[in-house]
Amino acid sequence: MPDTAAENIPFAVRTYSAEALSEAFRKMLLIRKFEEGAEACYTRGQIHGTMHLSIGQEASAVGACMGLSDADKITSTHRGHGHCIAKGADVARMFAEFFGKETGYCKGRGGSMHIADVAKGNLGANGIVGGGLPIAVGAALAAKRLCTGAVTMCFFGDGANNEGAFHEALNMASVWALPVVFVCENNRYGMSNAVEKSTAVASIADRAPAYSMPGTSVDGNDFSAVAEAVEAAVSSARAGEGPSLVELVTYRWRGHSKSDRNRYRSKEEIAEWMAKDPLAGMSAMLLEHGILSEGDMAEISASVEREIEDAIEYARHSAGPEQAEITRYVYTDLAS
Amino acid sequence: MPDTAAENIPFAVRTYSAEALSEAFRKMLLIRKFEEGAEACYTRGQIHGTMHLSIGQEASAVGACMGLSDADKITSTHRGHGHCIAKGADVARMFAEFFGKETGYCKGRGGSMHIADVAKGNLGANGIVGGGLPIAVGAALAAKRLCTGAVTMCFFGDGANNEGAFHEALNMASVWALPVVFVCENNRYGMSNAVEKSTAVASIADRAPAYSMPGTSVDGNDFSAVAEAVEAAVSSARAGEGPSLVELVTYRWRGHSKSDRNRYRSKEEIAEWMAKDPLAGMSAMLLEHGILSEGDMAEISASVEREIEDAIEYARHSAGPEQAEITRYVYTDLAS
Amino acid sequence: MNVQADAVRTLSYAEALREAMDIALGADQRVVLIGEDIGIYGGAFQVTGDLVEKYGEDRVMDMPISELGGAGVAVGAAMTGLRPIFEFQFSDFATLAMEQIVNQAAKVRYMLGGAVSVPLVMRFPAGSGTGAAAQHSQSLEAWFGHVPGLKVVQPATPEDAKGLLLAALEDPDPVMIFEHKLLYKTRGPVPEGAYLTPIGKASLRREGRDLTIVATAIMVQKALEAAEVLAGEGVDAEVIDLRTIRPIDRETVLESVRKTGRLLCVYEAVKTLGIGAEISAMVAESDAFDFLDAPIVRLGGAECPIPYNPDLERAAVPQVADIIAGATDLAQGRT
Amino acid sequence: MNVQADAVRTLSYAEALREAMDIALGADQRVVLIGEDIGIYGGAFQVTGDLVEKYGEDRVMDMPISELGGAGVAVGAAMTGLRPIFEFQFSDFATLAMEQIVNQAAKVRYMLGGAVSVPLVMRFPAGSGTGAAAQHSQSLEAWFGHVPGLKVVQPATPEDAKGLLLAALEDPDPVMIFEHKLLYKTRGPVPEGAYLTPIGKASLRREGRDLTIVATAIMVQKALEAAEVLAGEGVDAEVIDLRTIRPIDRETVLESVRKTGRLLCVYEAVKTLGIGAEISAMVAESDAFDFLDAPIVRLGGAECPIPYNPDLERAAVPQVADIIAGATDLAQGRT
Ligand SMILES: Cc1ncc(C[n+]2csc(CCOP(=O)(O)OP(=O)(O)O)c2C)c(N)n1
Ligand SMILES: Cc1ncc(C[n+]2csc(CCOP(=O)(O)OP(=O)(O)O)c2C)c(N)n1
Ligand SMILES: [Mg+2]
Ligand SMILES: [Mg+2]
Repeated sequence: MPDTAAENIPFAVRTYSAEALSEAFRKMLLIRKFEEGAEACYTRGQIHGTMHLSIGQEASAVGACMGLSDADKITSTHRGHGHCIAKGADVARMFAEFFGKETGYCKGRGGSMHIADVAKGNLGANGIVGGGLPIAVGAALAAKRLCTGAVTMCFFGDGANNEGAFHEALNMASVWALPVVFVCENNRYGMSNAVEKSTAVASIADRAPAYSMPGTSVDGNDFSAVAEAVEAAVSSARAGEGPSLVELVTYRWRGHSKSDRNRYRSKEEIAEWMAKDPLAGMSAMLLEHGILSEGDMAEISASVEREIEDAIEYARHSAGPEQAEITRYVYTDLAS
Repeated sequence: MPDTAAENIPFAVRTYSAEALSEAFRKMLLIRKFEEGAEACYTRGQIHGTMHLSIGQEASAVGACMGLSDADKITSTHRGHGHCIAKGADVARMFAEFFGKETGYCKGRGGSMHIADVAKGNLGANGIVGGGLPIAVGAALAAKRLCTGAVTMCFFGDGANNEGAFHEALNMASVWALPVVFVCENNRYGMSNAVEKSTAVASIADRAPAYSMPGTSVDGNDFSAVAEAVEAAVSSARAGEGPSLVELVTYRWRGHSKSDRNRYRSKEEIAEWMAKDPLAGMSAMLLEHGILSEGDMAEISASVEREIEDAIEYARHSAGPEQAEITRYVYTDLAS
Repeated sequence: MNVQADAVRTLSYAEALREAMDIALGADQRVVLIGEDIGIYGGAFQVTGDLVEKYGEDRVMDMPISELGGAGVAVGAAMTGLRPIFEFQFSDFATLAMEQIVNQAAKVRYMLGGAVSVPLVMRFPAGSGTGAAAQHSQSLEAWFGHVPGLKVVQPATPEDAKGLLLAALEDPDPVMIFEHKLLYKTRGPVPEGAYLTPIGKASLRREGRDLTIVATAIMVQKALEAAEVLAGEGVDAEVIDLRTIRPIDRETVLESVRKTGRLLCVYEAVKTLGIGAEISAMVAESDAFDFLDAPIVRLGGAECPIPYNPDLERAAVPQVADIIAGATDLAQGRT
Repeated sequence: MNVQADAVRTLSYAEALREAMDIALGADQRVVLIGEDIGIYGGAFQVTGDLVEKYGEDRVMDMPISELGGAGVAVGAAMTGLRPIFEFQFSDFATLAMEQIVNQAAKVRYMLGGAVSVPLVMRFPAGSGTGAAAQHSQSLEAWFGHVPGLKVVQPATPEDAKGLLLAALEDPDPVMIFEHKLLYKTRGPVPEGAYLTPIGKASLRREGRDLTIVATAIMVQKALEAAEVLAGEGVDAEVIDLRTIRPIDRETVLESVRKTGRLLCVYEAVKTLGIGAEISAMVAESDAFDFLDAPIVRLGGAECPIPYNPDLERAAVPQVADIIAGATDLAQGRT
């Protein structure tokens, strides 16, 4: 459709190459299939502990990371599988971590809540709600002092925005004009607590003026809207103009964790949000603008499924840590 | 001047009886003389430890408490002598506390940083910046649940507004619509750190929208302006309309504590603010509106000076605690 | 409150805690529960369960994720007339509220010369074993044992969970209850109605002549299991459930050590500076020192964060086999 | 960094710390100081002094009053290439930052299987004696001794203050330095230039035959004073300056106890669960147990918050006379 006015073409289509868009689609699908695979392994008892799935939030993770390179950092959350994949992680090493194996990203010591990929700039998920907020500011401070040009993106949830750490982190980032982007994934609930009951403000982005930083709120299920809003914040951070707060309104399809009975929300509400599936939106956009065909997508989908299967196999067949090494990595081994 | 239009008469003169205004003047003067007395005792080595004087902030303490009764609570700060006196404390027991005596408000265990007067509703100064913020919210919660009708007023400084406790406290007070008034005494510095360097917002009151509560900023050295702004907040809290944030812009004449060399601000700045003496403003208003004569004021001043002298004598001659009682009051004595 | 116990039935540890809160909410309008997801969700470990349905959201309050502020709210409410029971979703999150717990709740009574008190109950799901890794599995109770002004209990049975919670509510000072997560589903006899398990009193769970095992929380169950095996091997272990970390029941421990001459302390927390250090030091500086026939042995957690991998996680804290081995060595040690 | 010491002169403890930071700031662009009022004010205890004039506000950063956030910033910066030295204005305010210190700084290396490290130095003015009352006078170091992943030192002399700070900066893991406020103005010889005092090594400050005193921080000076008096009374005390709380120098302590057969632990923190508990337990479970001729005695702080009244404040922590009395009793105790 070469005649369409530019303003009718979504930001993402206007901005990114077909390769980049195809890769973004693949990553979104990879996250979805990864989470489904993890859920299945968990249900089969192959993974222990707990697990916070991000199904329904794929556009937010992938869209937000579009403007980042491996040199840029992210801090992630307990619901961090999507961020990790969006930042370029290898799903085989992720599964290996969930299986508690030595080949995992954390050598089996961290599990889902601490999944990280430092080489790609992911400083780690965090078991503490809000724990990553000041750490992100610190990474941005280091980037500024060391003149690396890197930007740090800090993911956090609507629940985390009521932690004191949120306030302190945003305030410091602003007074020091640091290159950090605060990305709030507002999925309407902190565990069972609805935003309306926990948060004294209609939109999390409305808290940005309290830190004299730009605040925007967009549909977190719309890949292009996410990318547009976050790219702007990343550019401004990179240009030395300081931090921004971007709210991505989205929804988690699954319960908070594996023990959630979903008593705090209705089936209708869940169904309503499932109808706004970010993957469906992404596919439709790519089809409409001729970036990918149905056939391309089927091919990607098949390859993603194979990747997940192989990853699970890799994880299953990897070795676990030696018990004798239980205290290894507590301190840096000064001898080595 | 019976012909003056009502709008030209200050709120305080319109609202309070002559007795109440005279008492307010007396309290402001009492605070000033108390602080000067405490400073002198400290310099003479009669008081040990440290001490944070509120000279220059008398209008803010007394004006803010105008709408409170003994049933209402306050939480105070390290710079809390003024709040304590404004809430009705006996300066003799305050001095006794500073002298570490058994007759002191804290039986000599707390000193200046923990001065309290629970009978009058002062739940205590606090050595932890921001420590009183959530405690005030808790007192407001108790008042609401127990239907006492009491309001809690939470004093805190501009420095404290960057603590996470500020954020958490204001958010909870708002979502639970509690009867609490947050009074920020913005004296331009948190110790040596200027508001402009520490706080990512021009006026602390601008943070109120982040908690969907009213925020106002007034001249904290103008007794009437303080009383007007805070009375409104108190009424709204008492009417069940939830919390407010009131910023009182003021200045401390003395250093942060006794060890301050004032290197972070200029002599000119200090002189400028001393010219805005809240006591002078109060006197002028009372004279202008015929509430008190020069003679009345001289009399009050003489009686205040006597009160301070007597208080210091009382403190000096009181007995200190027994060493054997060092662990008394750690736990409630269940035997007694 | 009726302090007489009636009939006996079996409840889980979580149910026993809930029953205590139910009794308290029913008996005293000043009692409120405050915590994250304790309402409709029923608590992360289903301890509050359906109490919100019975008492409403004003008495069973879901709070924002604001541990420091929430704890402070509980402190302020306790100072001014309420009787809050504050639930930390995991004891690890106490790290966010140390200011209010340690500087305010523990000290305000003292700092104000007795003019106020803080009748606050705090509940802490604690310990490892759920695969939740380093930030959700800590045993931090020893920190609070070091803080005058606090009382700290670690119930090991459903009966004590209920009785200590009710005792904490009767106490005028702040009481912290550390509840081991793996105990929540364990069952045991629990008297009906209200009764108080005394704070500051240890419980002699098993008499024995050869050595004294002082254990806390879930280690009590493990020590009792170990003691059965040891009995078969000719080692007669006395097992003391410490129950209270602060104040410690000195006399019960010393009396046992005077009798057996050998002491093994078992606890899940990191060994260094865990409660076993205090028990050991308390005995070593007492007259019971003269009765010691062998070094005092501590079995505590490994010197590492709790690892995610399940085998490592198990290896990070004492297990029944470790207690058996430790006790056997100790019993055979020099006299 | 040149690890050779040059000439020797006298500096105060605060000056020695400042000199260490000056050397570090000069030698390594990655070093930054972060804290409250450490710039133009020079620090609440004048430790940073005029360093901001020499290195500018980008290297010596005043931060908002945000201890949790500030500590987290330091953690994040340390993870990504800076070498921050973070000053808590009073060690009591660590209560606001326990989350970042304990859940993040201490554990992230382990949780990530060694993929990152946190070369972070934290400084804590600690202890009582300044009349600042309960919330500004605590000795909380034992808490951190209980946390794997942290290293904790307590320099007792100007020389060690400088050497341990420089060693902390060379260390790839988080190191906490507890500085007793009453030591800041004490003077002593301090070598010029850069040198490292090893973390994890105690220092034998005085040799003696009759009993071993293990002391920390300011108690080292008090113990040495007491030892002089004791010598006049015929009691020959050995004095060990523990210097590091985590990891403890086990061998130096055990060796001394094997020699003297008597142990007195002296520390300012609240007695229960203070470092003396660990020292005592460590000895009581070691082979040195067999060399003990008397119970192990601990002299720690009173079981109360630090009171404001100066007489009570003094009575709340061990004084020289208490050490003399304790040592005399111990030396005379049964053999
Ligand atoms: C400090 C802290 N408090 C509580 C928890 C328990 N918890 C884990 S996730 C969560 C909800 C977080 O909500 P939000 O930030 O909105 O993230 P979401 O789960 O919705 O992605 C809670 C309460 C925690 N891990 N850390
Ligand atoms: C949590 C905490 N951090 C730091 C301090 C040290 N301190 C005491 S008062 C103060 C400044 C407080 O500033 P502000 O809130 O503006 O009150 P002001 O002193 O100006 O009245 C600081 C940094 C403290 N007491 N508590
Ligand atoms: Mg959420
Ligand atoms: Mg101020």
